Amino acid sequence: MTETLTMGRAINQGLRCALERDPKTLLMGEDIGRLGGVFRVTDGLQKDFGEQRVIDTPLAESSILGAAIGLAMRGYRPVVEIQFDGLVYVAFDQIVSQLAKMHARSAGRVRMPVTVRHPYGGGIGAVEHHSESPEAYFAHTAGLRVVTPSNPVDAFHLVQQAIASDDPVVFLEPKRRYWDKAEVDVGSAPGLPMGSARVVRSGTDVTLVSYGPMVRTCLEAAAAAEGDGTSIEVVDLRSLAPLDLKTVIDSVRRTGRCVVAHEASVFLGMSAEVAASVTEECFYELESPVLRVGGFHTPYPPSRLEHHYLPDLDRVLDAVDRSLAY
Amino acid sequence: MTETLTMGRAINQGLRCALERDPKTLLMGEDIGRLGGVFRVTDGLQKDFGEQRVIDTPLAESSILGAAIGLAMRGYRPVVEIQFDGLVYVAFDQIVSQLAKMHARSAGRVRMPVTVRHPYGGGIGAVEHHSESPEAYFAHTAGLRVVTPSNPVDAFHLVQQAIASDDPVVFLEPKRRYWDKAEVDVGSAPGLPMGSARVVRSGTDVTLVSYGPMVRTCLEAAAAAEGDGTSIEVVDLRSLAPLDLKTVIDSVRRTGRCVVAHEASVFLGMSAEVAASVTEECFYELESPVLRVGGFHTPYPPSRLEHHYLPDLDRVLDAVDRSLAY
Amino acid sequence: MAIPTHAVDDTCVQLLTPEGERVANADFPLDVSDDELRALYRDLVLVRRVDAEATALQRQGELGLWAQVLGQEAAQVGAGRALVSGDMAFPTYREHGVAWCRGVDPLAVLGLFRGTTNGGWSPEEHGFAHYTIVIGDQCPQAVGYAMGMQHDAAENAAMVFFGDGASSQGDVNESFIWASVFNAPVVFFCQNNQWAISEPLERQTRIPLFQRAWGFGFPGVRVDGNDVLACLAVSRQMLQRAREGAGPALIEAFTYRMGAHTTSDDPTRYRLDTDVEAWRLRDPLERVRSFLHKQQLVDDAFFAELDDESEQLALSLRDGLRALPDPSIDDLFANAYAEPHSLVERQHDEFARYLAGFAIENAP
Amino acid sequence: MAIPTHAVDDTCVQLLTPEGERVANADFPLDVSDDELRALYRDLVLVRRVDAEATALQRQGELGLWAQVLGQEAAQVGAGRALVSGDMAFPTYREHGVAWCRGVDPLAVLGLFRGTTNGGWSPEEHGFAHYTIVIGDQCPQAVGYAMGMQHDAAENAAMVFFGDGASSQGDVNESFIWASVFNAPVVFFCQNNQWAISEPLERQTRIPLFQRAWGFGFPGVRVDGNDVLACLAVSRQMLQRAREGAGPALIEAFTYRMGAHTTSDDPTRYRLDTDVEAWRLRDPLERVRSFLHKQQLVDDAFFAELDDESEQLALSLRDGLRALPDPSIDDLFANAYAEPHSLVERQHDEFARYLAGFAIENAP
Ligand SMILES: Cc1ncc(C[n+]2csc(CCOP(=O)(O)OP(=O)(O)O)c2C)c(N)n1
Ligand SMILES: Cc1ncc(C[n+]2csc(CCOP(=O)(O)OP(=O)(O)O)c2C)c(N)n1
Ligand SMILES: [Mg+2]
Ligand SMILES: [Mg+2]
Repeated sequence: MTETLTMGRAINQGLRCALERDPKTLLMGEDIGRLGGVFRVTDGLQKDFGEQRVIDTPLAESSILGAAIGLAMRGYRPVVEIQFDGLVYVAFDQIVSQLAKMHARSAGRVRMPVTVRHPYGGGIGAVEHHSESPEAYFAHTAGLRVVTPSNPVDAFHLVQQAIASDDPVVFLEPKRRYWDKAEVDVGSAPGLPMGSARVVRSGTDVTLVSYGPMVRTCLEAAAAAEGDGTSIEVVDLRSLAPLDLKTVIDSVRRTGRCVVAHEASVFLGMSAEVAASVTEECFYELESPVLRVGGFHTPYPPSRLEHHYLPDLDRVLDAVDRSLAY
Repeated sequence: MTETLTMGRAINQGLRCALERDPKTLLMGEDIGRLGGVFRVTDGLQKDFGEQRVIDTPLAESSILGAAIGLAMRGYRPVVEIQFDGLVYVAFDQIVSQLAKMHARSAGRVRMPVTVRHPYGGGIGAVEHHSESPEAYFAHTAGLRVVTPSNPVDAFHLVQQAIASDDPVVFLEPKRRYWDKAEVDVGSAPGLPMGSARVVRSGTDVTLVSYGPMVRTCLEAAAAAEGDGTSIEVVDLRSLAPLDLKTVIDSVRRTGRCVVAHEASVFLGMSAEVAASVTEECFYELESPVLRVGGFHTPYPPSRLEHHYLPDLDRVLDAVDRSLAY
Repeated sequence: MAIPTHAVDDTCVQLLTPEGERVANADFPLDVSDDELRALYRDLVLVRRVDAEATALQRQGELGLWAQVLGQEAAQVGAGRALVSGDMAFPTYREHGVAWCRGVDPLAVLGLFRGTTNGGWSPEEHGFAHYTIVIGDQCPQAVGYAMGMQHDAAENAAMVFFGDGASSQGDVNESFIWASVFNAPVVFFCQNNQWAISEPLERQTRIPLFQRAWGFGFPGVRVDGNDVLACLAVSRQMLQRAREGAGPALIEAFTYRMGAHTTSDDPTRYRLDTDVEAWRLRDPLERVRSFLHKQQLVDDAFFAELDDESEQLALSLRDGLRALPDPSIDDLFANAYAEPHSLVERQHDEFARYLAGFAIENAP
Repeated sequence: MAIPTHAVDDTCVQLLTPEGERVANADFPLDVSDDELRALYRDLVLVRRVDAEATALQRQGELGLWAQVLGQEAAQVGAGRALVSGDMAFPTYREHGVAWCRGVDPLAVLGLFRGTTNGGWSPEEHGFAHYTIVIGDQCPQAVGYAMGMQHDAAENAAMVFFGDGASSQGDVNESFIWASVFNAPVVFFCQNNQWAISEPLERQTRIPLFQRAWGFGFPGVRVDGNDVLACLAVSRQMLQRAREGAGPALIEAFTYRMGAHTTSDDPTRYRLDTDVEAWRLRDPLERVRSFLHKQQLVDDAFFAELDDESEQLALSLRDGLRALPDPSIDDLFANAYAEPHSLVERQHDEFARYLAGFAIENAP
């Protein structure tokens, strides 16, 4: 059952499996029906599952979340799409005050098996608000889980795991990797539980931690560094909340050095948390401080400047070099 | 001109000075007029400055921010109150997508001298959504500044500095310290610029970093530790974005140890950023990893449990002890 | 930025005058038995008693806060008794009367204000969602729930409560759109008590609130919110309409908040005693009492028994409240997520160890 | 969750028929000189030309994206020309026609879609705020700005543009409330082009959109959005009303999006070509052209000159666009904050050093 799928198609297949598996699973969002979503991630699903299960909603994100919460209370398992990263803030209150808190509020009586999907990150030459990386907001929010795939295989499995979870999961899709291809065995079981990280390349000199869109950049950096005789181990976090610290720490204990890379502003970005907890756990093993590579503390720039804003292979390697130079 | 003021009154006086100084300064919010705000922070201001300058708004936080942005474009200097921490998420989009980005978007043509004030933190036995600590969301957001006073004197000056700033400033008021008193010289100039931290107690063994409501707790912890022969230096951050790293680092260089305490979830809380950057800057000086004390990764509990959720003197000292034991 | 004044149109559906006279309304006929009438009165009295008792308990320091329902009992009992099994109510933080009608233990409600819980009952079991404190958030949720009912082909409806102040929230207005576009079986029940804390109605609208519905394409009705019969009749009809697939409706129950916003509030700062006095003449209980009396549907024994029941209830609340167990830290960790969560587990372990450390330190 | 169908009420203010016949409307008289008529036609032609050129430039890879205004020129020129100096317009991302009327260099607009800027003009100088991409966010801002005008006792008004889809956003509805409650001098101009990307109007409302205003207590008017004269007349009147203190109004310009949502969109997935064809017969330019012709207000030279001007404009756009400088990283750091910011300064320094490192590495 192996197929060559882009990440976009892999998510599409994952959604299809979820819709087939559980009649309580519903999709909601703007333009997800006939159009199949602006990135075609829901392509064909309304045709096959009907307008009752793949629902085009009014243009109101706060209510998309609110309605999903109500549907979840009614026993449904809603999967909502927010069209772009920068549009999710409109729904922030329903996510933070309601979705994340309902299970605790009700002392476990009310479950919120809601998946919030949206593309994130830059690099596609988009207009303002279409290249944001809001993951830290969600990861900081108790009550939510946050996952993000870096490749089609993980995308296929993770989206299904997110939907199957009885907790609310923010599923972040690295939009500039939607077109990355891989062989996906759509019949296979997921290789790892949803909350785990994965060592995607082994190495001995430094641990390079990343997730989502930056994993490929990090792998490319590792490949380039190999030529210079530097052996980089790359860890794909996959789950941002909770973090699979064990996998990261095991790696850092081996390499003694750690660099974390992401697109979001480093100030209070995921790398701050990774740095703080890795340092706490590996204080005596670290040969150099955990270094962070990421976005600047400026609003995302106009797209003609994004190549400077987004950490690229060179900036990642610069940090690796600085780490090694300690 | 020295008066004994509670923090609430000190902010009130600061607002009064700002209204007197600049006719373009406006106050907007729910119940800030006749009622003087639910904590009476705006008490008497509508009476003295009129309904045109101290404006009770419809119950719609997103529009409070939106209207403030429009007024700022028109040359006003709006100071908005959000009644409680947990209600600010409704306005999150206008804050993150508009307020924070307008200056960059307009290449500096449009300034956003907007102050967003709201009480935050727990400890007053409040109902759900009334004890939140959302500072990390704002601090992570490029384009915003975030400040918070820990005492009446700072409160009086900081609120005026926030209003005078041509950047948007989130001014967080530690609600359980509203009733703390101090002598405030309402005629004096601020002792420090808005962006700076302050060593509020000198010590030699460990640097204890905090802000807002937890500063008093940390000072109490330091006093208690003195008896046991431990000398704690306490740093009040005052500004959460940007951080005055220099003051923190200077202190850590001296003590070699650092503990950071706040109410918010430690996971991606301010302490993660402090830990990550202090470690990067003081890697060779640190005798132990930066330790973090803060809220658990659970929604804020019902108030009968908040004494367990909020880090208290004992939990702070426990972290100090662990830091010293390394 | 002066606010234009406007005359409030206060024509509204009324079936029982403040003087206790039954009046007919062709649009909203109400068939109600004597037993039902007595039961409604009992509800009103007991809801008021719960409210008074909670207010007193707050003053004694047993509750952190209390949001009084005083004056709004008829609106809530009328609406609450119009709901049937399988319907779902979505309250704000003041729907103690609806909670009562839905069979929620008043103690569970008091627990919220004591701080022993943020929830406290099963929404499913009672057809009564949790109190919602962030103004308006419950409205899109109610629509979603109603969409689920529609999807299930259930002949039920959702009813969502909110205040005059809440009518200004984006989420509330979005929910009007969704309800209309999806023709969802949801009834919007707005208790216009004329104040949002210190802000008068004029700060939220310049036309009567029920007319808001006109802008969204579904019916809006104003009902005398101090008239339990009118509230019952209008709610029944609108709920039935929704259950039958005719879509949403907005009911504005025109009433008055006789108490403070909450026990933390000081209404003398912003409103006149004379206003409160004027509304006291329209008390929701008095008119039913006087009607029952005039119609000779009750005797002294009825009132005596009700007094007794009310005393018992108050007593059980006082005792029950003090006996309410504090929540446990273990529950806090256990309930954050439905499934295992490595970070929360680690924090739980660490905190347990930390607490155990004290135990050891304090050991003899 | 089936959606009820409803008949769209399409009665609306019209002053010029699709056939180019002038019709009278007692409520919205319009006094317009021959010069003005010619100027309006010129606006329409040049706005269309900018749009066509930008679409072509996007196809050539010079723009990342383009949101076509095709079909909505009359709505925008009518509204845009009703604005006077001191008024302030708050656009979405598609108001190229309004931008034109406000004297914004079309190149500045193209820069947004090329990615050289997120702003590109001075709102104050042009009375034209920046494009707003998050749907609806500009509406409360416009109300705030209008409150400022009121505060300044300026005899001006704000006009805020949004789409049919946007009418579902909470912020848009909140802005109706604020405008009404504060009686703010703001005119809401909704271009109902019947689509929000792939979603038809029925997904946002089940009654005509101009009626939304009825729920908020101010006037709502539907105007033929393809009739520049009607749009001008209605906008003028509503703006003047607002300037004089009579408060807000909602104008629904009923029109049709002839193009794709943006150049990234594929409308064949969700709509019928025949719909587009039907609307082509109501083209906003044709009817003015035919009117000018019939009335002999223009001659061939007029059209020839306009063709020339249009060519020149296109040429200057093409050349200008390619010459637009890319933004600089220094600007990025410099513009994040108005005042010095230690973190941004540090990052700027570090990045400059990092870049300098390459220069050294690459030095001969
Ligand atoms: C989003 C939000 N903003 C503000 C508040 C604070 N607040 C609590 S109740 C209230 C007034 C509500 O008025 P209304 O909707 O009329 O209900 P009532 O209290 O009169 O029953 C306010 C402003 C809140 N809880 N949520
Ligand atoms: C809050 C928000 N949600 C979603 C989007 C994505 N989006 C961009 S345009 C659009 C449709 C807007 O439709 P309408 O308001 O009718 O304006 P039109 O494009 O037809 O001019 C959508 C959904 C957005 N930009 N902002
Ligand atoms: Mg009210
Ligand atoms: Mg549209």
